[in-house]
Amino acid sequence: MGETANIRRIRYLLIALVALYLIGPTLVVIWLSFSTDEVLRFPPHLFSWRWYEVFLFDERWNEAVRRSLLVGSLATFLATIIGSVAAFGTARTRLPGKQIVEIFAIAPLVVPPIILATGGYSLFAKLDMIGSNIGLAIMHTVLGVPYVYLIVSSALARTDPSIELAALSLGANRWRTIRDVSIPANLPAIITGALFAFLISFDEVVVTVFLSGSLAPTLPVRVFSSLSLAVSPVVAAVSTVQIIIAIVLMCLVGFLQRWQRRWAEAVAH
Amino acid sequence: MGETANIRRIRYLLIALVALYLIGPTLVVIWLSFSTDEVLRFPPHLFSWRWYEVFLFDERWNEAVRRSLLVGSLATFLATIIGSVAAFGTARTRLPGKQIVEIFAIAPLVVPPIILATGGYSLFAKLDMIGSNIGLAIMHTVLGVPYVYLIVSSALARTDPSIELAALSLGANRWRTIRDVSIPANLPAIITGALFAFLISFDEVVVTVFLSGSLAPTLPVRVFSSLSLAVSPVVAAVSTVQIIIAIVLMCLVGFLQRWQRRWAEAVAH
Amino acid sequence: MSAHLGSITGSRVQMRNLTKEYGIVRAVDNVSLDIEPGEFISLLGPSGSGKTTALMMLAGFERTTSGTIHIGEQDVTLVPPFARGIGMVFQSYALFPHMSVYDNISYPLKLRRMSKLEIDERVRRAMDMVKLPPDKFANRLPQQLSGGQRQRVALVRALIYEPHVLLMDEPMGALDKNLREELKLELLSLQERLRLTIVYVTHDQGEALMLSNRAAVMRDGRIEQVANPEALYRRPQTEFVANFLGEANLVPVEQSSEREFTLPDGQVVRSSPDISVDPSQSYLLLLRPEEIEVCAEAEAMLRGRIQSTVYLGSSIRIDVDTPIGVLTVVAKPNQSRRFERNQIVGLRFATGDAVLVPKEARAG
Amino acid sequence: MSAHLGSITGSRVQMRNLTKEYGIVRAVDNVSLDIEPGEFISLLGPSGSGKTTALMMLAGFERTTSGTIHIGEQDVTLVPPFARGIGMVFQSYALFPHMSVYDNISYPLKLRRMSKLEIDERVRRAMDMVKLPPDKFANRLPQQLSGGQRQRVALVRALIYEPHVLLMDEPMGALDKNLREELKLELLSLQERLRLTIVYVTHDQGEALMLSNRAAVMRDGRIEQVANPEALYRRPQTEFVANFLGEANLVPVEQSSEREFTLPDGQVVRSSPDISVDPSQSYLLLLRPEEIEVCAEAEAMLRGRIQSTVYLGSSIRIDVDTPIGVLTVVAKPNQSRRFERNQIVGLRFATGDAVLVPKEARAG
Repeated sequence: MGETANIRRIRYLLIALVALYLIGPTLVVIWLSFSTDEVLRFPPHLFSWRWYEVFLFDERWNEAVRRSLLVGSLATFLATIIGSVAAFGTARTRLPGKQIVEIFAIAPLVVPPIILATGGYSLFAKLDMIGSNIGLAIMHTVLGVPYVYLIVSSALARTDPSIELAALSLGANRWRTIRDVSIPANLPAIITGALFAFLISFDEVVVTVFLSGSLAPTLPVRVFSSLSLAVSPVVAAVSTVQIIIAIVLMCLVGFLQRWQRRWAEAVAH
Repeated sequence: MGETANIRRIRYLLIALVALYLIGPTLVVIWLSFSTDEVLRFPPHLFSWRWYEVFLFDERWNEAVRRSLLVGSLATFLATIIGSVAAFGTARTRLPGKQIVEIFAIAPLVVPPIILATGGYSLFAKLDMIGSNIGLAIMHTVLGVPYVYLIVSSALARTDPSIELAALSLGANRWRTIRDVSIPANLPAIITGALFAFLISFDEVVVTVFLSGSLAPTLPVRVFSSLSLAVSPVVAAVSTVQIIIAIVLMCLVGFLQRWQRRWAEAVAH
Repeated sequence: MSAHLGSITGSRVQMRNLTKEYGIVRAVDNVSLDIEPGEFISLLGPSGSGKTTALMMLAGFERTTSGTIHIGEQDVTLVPPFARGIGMVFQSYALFPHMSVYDNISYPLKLRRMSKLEIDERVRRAMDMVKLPPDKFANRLPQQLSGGQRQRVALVRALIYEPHVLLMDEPMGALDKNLREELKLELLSLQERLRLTIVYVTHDQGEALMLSNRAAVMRDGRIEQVANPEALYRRPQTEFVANFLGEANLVPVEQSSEREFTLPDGQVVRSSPDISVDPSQSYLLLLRPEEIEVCAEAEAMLRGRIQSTVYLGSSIRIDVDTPIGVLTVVAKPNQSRRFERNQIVGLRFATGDAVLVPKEARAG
Repeated sequence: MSAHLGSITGSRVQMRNLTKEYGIVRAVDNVSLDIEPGEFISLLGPSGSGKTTALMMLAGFERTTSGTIHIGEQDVTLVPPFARGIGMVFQSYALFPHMSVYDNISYPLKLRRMSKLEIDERVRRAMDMVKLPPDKFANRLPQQLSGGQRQRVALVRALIYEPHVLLMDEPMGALDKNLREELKLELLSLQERLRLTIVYVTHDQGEALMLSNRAAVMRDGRIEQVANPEALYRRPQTEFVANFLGEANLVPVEQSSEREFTLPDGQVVRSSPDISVDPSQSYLLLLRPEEIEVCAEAEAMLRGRIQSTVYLGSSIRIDVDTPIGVLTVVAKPNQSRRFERNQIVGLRFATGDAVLVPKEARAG
């Protein structure tokens, strides 16, 4: 109110600088991916699609993509079920010990990944499951549960809790109430949670490094190892693909959230 | 309603199993840290404090702790300021382009860490800042901003927006309003955000591996390297210390959140 | 909502010694109430009086701690909500946000495995009845409706499967004033046609007086009085009921003979013969503001000084300081007569058939 | 709040051609209003009528698109809120959650660099005045107070630095009914003592009638009518004002001579001489429900059939279908006289000094 145009210009400049800083590293990666150089160096010589070709036609990269998708799907499936059930349990029932359920559901978010790596490695080494997709998916599930839990919980906090009572009063038994009302009325949030769980699995490095063993690693771990060894611009191309996937999923999330929020407006107040 | 005691017992058993699964790996690490064995193996022979002694008196571990604290403090300071300013900007002003600020502030949460590692490495290699504490702190700041932003934003959504107008009407200028009302009325959330930013920096591995260069690594990176080389139970001891720090910080967070929530109740209705 | 719904007649509902405890708190405390078939009964009380908890037990959403509930001939105390054959309208309306208006209304019929054809016919007819033409509204989502439209959808959805009891939990709470008046009249005419048994929870005494055949005034989990609106307003049995239903002047009186009571200024009023008086109890005389008339000083029973006047449009509220206490009087505004502060005015009221209310013992 | 605050007298407030546009929406459209020193004025209107936006511009929280604001002699149009010397009470009270009651109230004094001693004396006295004894309340946090107590703290905080204008944004909105009545009376007596200029925003016509010296009825960003409560209620100048302030029967009439108008049934009413009539305009006769009397058929001006009756406790609302339309009548309940549906009753009302309201042109 009353500030001059100059102050406003400086303010916008500052915002732009901070914004650039926050996404700068990402932009650098995208830039690098079109490099013509043989090694990763900054600033790159432009412009070529060659590293995308390498990524697309190299069998080792393809295998990494397949493994990422397989593990990611399994982990997403499990995390979505566990996280959603926990969210409904704490938001809609009167079980004692809700707070404890909440703590367990959020815990993996706070536990340092290096600890999950250490613990998971020790456990699965004993079970001879190092390198198994199942073992990896189980650990990724642990990482995904808190996201599903938090997203579904916050949607439930905004959804009218009496819609389930209404279904019961209209003659639906418990199972039909869950099937016809509880799940569909919160579907956008459940899908959002699932997308996050997938993204977590798809991006995770630390735990995966230890659990993938000698078998083909997932995509990000392959990037990680490539970086440690020969720093080839193909990792920039792979990373760019990962960024694009993340952006697409987040646009989907934005759409789903608007959908869920509009549903929440159906409540009288 | 009408279920028998048996069904309820089965339900509790299921909850307990899932809970154990979610925090199982963490418990394993704590268990391992008291091993008497020379190498990490499961189940361990118990009981000894020797690995804690190694951690406490080994200069290389001590150096890692110092570096973690230094980088963490710097990153926390920067992330708290940037995240809080962005949160206030989007929640309490009418600047156009709020949504864009929001997207930039949350972006680092969604960008795969491996990309931040690639981008950051390329950038800082050029600037000859690989191994510098400043460079590392800058990258950790990027990782911490979204947490501060989300936590402070959600507190602001619950705080009465008219308290700032009230301060202005009572005669406080803009600066005094920020100092006397905006900041203190949201202090618990700002501190919570800072704690999260610190924890993120204190736990981060992927980005740090690439940016710490040949100098002493931070604590989790040292654990990571130790695991890759000789798997000694000292890493379990270090991890246990990390877990304890995380738990203490989270208890603090729980306390701060209750505090902020009680303040939100001061709003009419 | 006629045609198919025309044949409904409500069931009898009986609550017997109903109690609900949460830990050490008794939300509902030994409530018994017989509701006649086709009766519109309100549970009226301030928040925390247990009215909503009682309704939740009727619906089956809350287990009873003790006591029984009968709907019709059946003991439903342990029957789950979906098998009680009730309809319910929630304060938030509880429309399914992911279903269109049509799907919301047809949901209970689908659960009852009706044919598509019959469902379609019924839903369309019902929507027409409540002035939501199917062509326009069938495919809308609840969030695309106004408050009043949502309320009507919720009502139709709760009635389309012809339940014999309709439970309503403050259904007007979220509507603005004009809409509320309109829907109250609609609800009255609906009930007149269908002769449903309606249990209506509200904290608004005006709503309860206007809508119900009888109202049960609740306080601290117990029923204070059950009666028709006029009896509640004119012959409350407790001080709480007298104060809760509209404004009340309560003047302390002393019993002088069996039916005669003395006011603080020595005047005598005769109690209504149908009120039985306990000699060990202190009583208060109830004077509703509109029962006191402002008159010329010569004709007055009482004189007093005006403490404050408040203009309310259709009436003027005057507080008059009299020898028997400060009395609130409601007078019609009148161009020729003005009321000013500190003016001395005369008051009079009928002294026969006085309504006496037992004085409440207060702690301290 | 006397002593130190005793000397306050309000400033004049003037709004001149005030307009606020948000994009293409005009929230406030060319509003001019002169508020006298010491006047209690309400901005009354439904939500979206621009009343809150107008208040926000007065407070300085919203920039004006065009027009000027004067407080006292000063043009404050471009003055930031903290330098306008106003007090404001928000709907949410806007107490600082991290400060005790004492710190909240003393904050404006601290900003004014008063000595600790003087602050302490003033705050304690002010707290005593609004019945919040400092011993008990000084160290409480806002969330430890009840709604009414919070409201009082907000009021004291806005008054302790003796602003000459007090702005209030629906300050009763969050309180329950009984508390509201009590605080309205407190506010009236406060204003009487301090002679503050008060601008009070509300959507509740009862509040506006009860509290204000004058009220400005707003609609779609414009002022429809500014007048004292009685004039607004009895002589509304537009159909909207007639309907917004209480219930209104509006009967179409035809002009037959300069001051005479014919009702649909042929009867003639004479308009009040202070109403100027535009011959090209259609008019409606305003009959407030309490101005119509139910009487014996012999004495009646009109006969009609009762459509519905609603018992409201202190009165009965009757809708009567008459040759001039359905009229709503409010009658006193009477033991000897009962009103039933379909009964034929006689009605009468005064035909002199009739209030006529221009009929609104409606689109479509």
